[in-house]
Amino acid sequence: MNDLYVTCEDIISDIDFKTVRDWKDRTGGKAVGYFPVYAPAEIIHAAGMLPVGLAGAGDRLDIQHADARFGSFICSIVKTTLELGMTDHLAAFDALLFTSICDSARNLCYVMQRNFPEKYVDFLHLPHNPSSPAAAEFLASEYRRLSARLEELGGEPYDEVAVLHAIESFNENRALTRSLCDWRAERPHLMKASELYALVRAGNYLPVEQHTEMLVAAGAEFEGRAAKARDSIRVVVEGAFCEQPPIDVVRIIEQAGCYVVDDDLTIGRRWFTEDISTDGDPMMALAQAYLDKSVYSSVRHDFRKPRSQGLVEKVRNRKADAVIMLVAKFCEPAYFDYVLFKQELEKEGIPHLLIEFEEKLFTFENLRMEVETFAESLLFA
Amino acid sequence: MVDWYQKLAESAETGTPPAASMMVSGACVELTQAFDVLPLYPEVNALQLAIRRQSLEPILAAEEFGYASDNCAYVKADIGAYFKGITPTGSPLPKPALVLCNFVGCNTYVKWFEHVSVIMEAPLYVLDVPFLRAGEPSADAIAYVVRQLKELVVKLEEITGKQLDMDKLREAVWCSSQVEEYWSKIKHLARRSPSPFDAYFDAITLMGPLYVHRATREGVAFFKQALEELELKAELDREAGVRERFRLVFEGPPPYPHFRAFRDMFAKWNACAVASTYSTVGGLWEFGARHDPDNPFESIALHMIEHNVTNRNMQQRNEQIKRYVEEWDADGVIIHFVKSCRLFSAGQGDMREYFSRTLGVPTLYVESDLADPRYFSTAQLQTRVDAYFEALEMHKSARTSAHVG
Amino acid sequence: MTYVAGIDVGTGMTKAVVLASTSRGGEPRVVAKGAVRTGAHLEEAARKALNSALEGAGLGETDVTYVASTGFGRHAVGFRDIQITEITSGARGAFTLFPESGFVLDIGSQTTRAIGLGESGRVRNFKTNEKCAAGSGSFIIRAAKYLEVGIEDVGDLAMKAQSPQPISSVCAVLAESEIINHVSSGVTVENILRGIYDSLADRSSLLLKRTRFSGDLVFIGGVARQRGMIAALEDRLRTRVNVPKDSEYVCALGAALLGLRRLEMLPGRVSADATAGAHDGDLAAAQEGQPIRRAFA
Amino acid sequence: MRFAAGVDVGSTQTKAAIVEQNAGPVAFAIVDTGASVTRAAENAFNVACREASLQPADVGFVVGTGYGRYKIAFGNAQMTEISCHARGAHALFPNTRTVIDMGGQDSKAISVDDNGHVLDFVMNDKCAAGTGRFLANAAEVLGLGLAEFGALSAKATHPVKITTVCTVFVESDILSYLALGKKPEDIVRGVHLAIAKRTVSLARRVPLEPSVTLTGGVSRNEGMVAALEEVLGVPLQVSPQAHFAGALGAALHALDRVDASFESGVWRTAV
Ligand SMILES: Nc1ncnc2c1ncn2[C@@H]1O[C@H](COP(=O)(O)OP(=O)(O)O)[C@@H](O)[C@H]1O
Ligand SMILES: Nc1ncnc2c1ncn2[C@@H]1O[C@H](COP(=O)(O)OP(=O)(O)O)[C@@H](O)[C@H]1O
Ligand code: SF4
Ligand code: SF4
Ligand code: SF4
Repeated sequence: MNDLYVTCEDIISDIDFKTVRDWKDRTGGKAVGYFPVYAPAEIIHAAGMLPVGLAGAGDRLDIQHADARFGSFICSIVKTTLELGMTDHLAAFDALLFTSICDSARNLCYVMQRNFPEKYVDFLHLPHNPSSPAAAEFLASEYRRLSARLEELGGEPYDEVAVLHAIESFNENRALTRSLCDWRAERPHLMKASELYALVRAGNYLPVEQHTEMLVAAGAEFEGRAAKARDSIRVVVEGAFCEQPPIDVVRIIEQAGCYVVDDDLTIGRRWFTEDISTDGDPMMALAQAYLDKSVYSSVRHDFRKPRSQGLVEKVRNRKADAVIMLVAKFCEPAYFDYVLFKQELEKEGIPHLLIEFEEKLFTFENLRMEVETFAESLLFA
Repeated sequence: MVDWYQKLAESAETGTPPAASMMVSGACVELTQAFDVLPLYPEVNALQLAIRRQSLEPILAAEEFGYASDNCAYVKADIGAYFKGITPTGSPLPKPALVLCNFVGCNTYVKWFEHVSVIMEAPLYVLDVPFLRAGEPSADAIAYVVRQLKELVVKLEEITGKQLDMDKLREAVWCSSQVEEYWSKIKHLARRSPSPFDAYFDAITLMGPLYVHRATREGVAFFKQALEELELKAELDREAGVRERFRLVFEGPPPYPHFRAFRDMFAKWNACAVASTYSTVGGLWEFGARHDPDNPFESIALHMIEHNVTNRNMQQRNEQIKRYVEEWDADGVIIHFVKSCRLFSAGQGDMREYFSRTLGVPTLYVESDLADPRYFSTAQLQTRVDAYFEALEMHKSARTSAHVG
Repeated sequence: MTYVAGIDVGTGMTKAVVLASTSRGGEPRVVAKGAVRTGAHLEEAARKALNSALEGAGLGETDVTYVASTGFGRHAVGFRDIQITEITSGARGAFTLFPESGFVLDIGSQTTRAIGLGESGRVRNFKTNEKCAAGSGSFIIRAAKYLEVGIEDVGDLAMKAQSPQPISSVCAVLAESEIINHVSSGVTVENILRGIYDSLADRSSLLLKRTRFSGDLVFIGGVARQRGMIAALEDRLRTRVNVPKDSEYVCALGAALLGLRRLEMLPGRVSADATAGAHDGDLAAAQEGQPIRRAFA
Repeated sequence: MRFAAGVDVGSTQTKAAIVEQNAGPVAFAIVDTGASVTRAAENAFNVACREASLQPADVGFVVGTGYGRYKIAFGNAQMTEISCHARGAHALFPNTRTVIDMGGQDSKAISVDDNGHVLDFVMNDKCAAGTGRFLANAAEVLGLGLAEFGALSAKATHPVKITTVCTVFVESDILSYLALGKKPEDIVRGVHLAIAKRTVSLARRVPLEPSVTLTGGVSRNEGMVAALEEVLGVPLQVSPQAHFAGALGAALHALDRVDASFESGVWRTAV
């Protein structure tokens, strides 16, 4: 696993996208980057292209240009992603895809469009009103539009069978990911949260089949591990669904005496709670799955069930003691959800801690102190 | 506006007529009007609190409740005021019978209305409007919105116990189309020099009635009169030889808690806003779009998708400003970055780049906030504004002398 | 007698408190306190602070059975037995001194923290200022410097203010020119200082409110030495502000108390009552120490 | 009258310049701003007059600039430091297209045309992070004078990474690095690089075209000049009078006014 883990960490911290360039060289195909939470990767895959989840640049890139375009009070991932573009790190991508997660991300889409006219840059409107019977039809029409644009870009023509195959491949990948997460929640002392995080996130940059193989290998390796459980509190980490914290933040949370038994890091790779149907019109199946089988998320609007209830269920199911709200600085969807989460957690008597991070953080003293204090407050109780 | 607050107070006391919370931008007020449901605009409340310098207390109350200092201050002002029992005029506001989130572009709307519905325990309906990507909305997008509008009709029928009266709806849509015509003419008056009308600082006094009374006969009469008065003023100004030194286009909402101070910084230089994007939040009509009484549902849908600035993308906003600069003959662009509002402000630096560098239009970029009084620094803003005009002045005189020479 | 030390390695000062506990049980007693400037070498500062405390009591480092470190440099103290964050230790220290208060405000050189207490001094929730040092102790130090007032005197001077002059800038650095402006327009030093305290009190009360503040509070950290700040807080919060004597030692005290508790849970580490009697009377008395509440009142 | 003056009342230091028609600058003066802005302005102006062997009454027009410009009792007009730095930098180096001004509590970047007229400008936000004051503070923590501090930077071999540009927090950053045994020169260089990156990122908001001229007090810090050049990737023009650029620009603007055009409308009179 160590090797595998190092490989994963290399992949996720590589802002030159070597895996993507290698894949393009090997296959002659095109690459589509999507801004980070969720995109219908199946459709991109079926068009013979490589879907890649973009997640900013962490602390590996000094921001020299993007601050001037986005200014203060805007989250870091928006700026580092633009900076990647302006420093030619996104040259491998033929298309960039954004979705309706938040206003900053949406505006980034059009700033990208203006600055990189040679790329196909598009915005998918994922419905905010899943209770309307019209939503699925509309979303399927969005997906068909995307598919047609990819074809224009030189992708394989739309083929129902290819999309169904893609759905199967991603279903398999997601099912494995889900089971690894479940396994770890039972035995957090055998698999570090940082390991699982790197392993899952690596899928953002690899062809799905290759990543699936990786997950299989990792699963076998974990099964063979043995170690003594530590006296730690079990926490759910919530709020870093888009901009990703430096991996050291995840490590520090664990070092400070917390087992992270569930989280929403790279949530897009675990977006569906069950397999997407492979019957009938695949575009409709994808749309229906988005509306009815998605995880709750601060950037998916579904008023049929409060998200705060989803969080409480997660805490209960994972037998967690507490919640750490790990929120990217200036991430407005997370800030807003914190308000309702907080009320609900307090009502349910679940302790929580709010901490903010930036992807480019590289000293962690304050953060460490806050998490340690939090763990102490539960341990010394 | 006063009688609107009065009606709201009545509704708060008697429960009739029922009120529905809505967002200003892309509001389907024609539909609520057809049911005699009162529109209740949390944004207008937040704005009123801010301009009356009453926003800080509710903002702090909301922060105590858990909102971040970087959340949209409109939301905090509105929700904090509810906690504190503060209303802009002091008279009570009704509990909404329906929290109608007409989502147009701003994701904060969705969170805001969700919170309003949870905190006030009022039913929520989210009317999802696809963002305007291409120049025109797709047939799928229009169909999606129309179907939701019809779902909304059912909700309104339940709330009011009335059936939809198509004639009443057509009447409301007709009124809107008239108001839009007058409003558009007012906007076009600013193309004259000197402009009789400041499309930023003065516009806000007309924007309230535009949201509240658009779909009514009173609204039509009000805007007709406003147009006449401004036409008269234009004549008088011209005869009096009123001096107008600079013509500007404003982008972004104003800093309401310091509205006077900000306005004075420009007034001192005899500068006039001849156009602004903010005044198109309620609707973008100066380029010809109107509601259509013959197609009430489709035209309401089109208004929501296409004809308001918040549902249009950055590139389209750039084009809108560019047209203002050219057709309204402006000397420069002022970009007011508002920390609360990422819908407007995220990426405004790139917009600045587009205007100043790509198009060579003198552009000033300043930062503050639309409701939180803590982010306004008079001295620093004054320096920036003065420096901008000093530069503009030199340009103009250099240009004139070049012409003379 | 068993000696336990708590050492608080702060960004400005390093403080040590030594507690004595007898195997007979009962309340531990405060034997000594000591402080040094932190400077660049954190471990050395910790050692010096400890020794300066021990000296007065005629004890040596080897007499100390257990060391709990806290403060921003807590991980740098190589000879510690346990490290505890300054929030946990500040809460414990404050709770021990004022068990009736539910809240703690700690203002140090660069940080301001509000802590809500749970049962038995446990941290229920807390808020800290992040990223921006606006409104902490060094703000006052700077202001005192431009106004040419000694840091020991600023607090009392502010009490004389007649019409406090508010400071709008939150930044310690930018406030400087504002202060200079006030001076040049003839505002008295007292009024400026009180204005500074008022604005600091505003910021602190914001943090406190985020911990759902109600009732009264314990104010600790170096800034709690300044009477002007206490008055400004009482004014703003309309409540009693409890301030222990030697307020900057409270985190060190809390760490020592928590250290003692850990130690009691470790079998075999508590030494027998051996050292007493080996010294003369005065020292023995010193080594017996004072009850905690008396040492901090 | 042949003489005009500019007085730049900065947060730290007040600078004055006197220029003569058809001859250029004849005197400069600098005094600490201290507690009274008004007095500092008078002092600087009087020192400059003495330097030029003039009586204050010989000076036909005085333009005040800098953050204390409205407090100058004897000034005839005020202009912003942006217009003045642009003009001053252009006078020092006529080929200037971009001016970076780094003063005590703010930094700005100005794009100018070939007459020294402002085309575009940006200033840093409401925070002293990364300004001259930040440097002065860092120097103090290390126990160095400003001149030494700037010079030491050149000796660095492994510059440290400074995480904060907050003027107050940098103290603990520096202390932790000293605790880790880092060499002062590497820390100093780290400080300079951190500010340089911040400044360049600000400056990129205007068209950053060569030639770039650095003005303001920080231009006297050679470590900062080197760090800026490294991050920018282009050489900077730094005049020995760079600290006076604002005052010089103000004086030149004043001179225009002595000349002629009271009615040109370009000028605002005292408010
Ligand atoms: N003798 C004193 N009188 C008044 N204030 C003091 C005194 N000593 C320190 N302070 C204040 O306390 C602050 C340091 O507080 P402290 O709690 O020791 O901070 P830290 O733990 O971060 O080093 C100083 O910045 C200063 O404002
Ligand atoms: N001799 C010097 N060597 C290095 N830096 C200096 C020197 N003199 C001044 N400075 C720097 O210049 C800054 C003041 O710049 P200045 O342009 O005068 O600012 P202001 O106009 O705000 O007073 C100081 O904070 C300091 O960092
Ligand atoms: S981190 Fe939050 S604010 Fe930033 S792009 Fe992602 S969802 Fe939007
Ligand atoms: S973010 Fe902007 S558009 Fe959205 S609610 Fe706030 S002020 Fe209005
Ligand atoms: S405002 Fe002042 S104290 Fe705060 S970060 Fe900026 S420089 Fe530091």
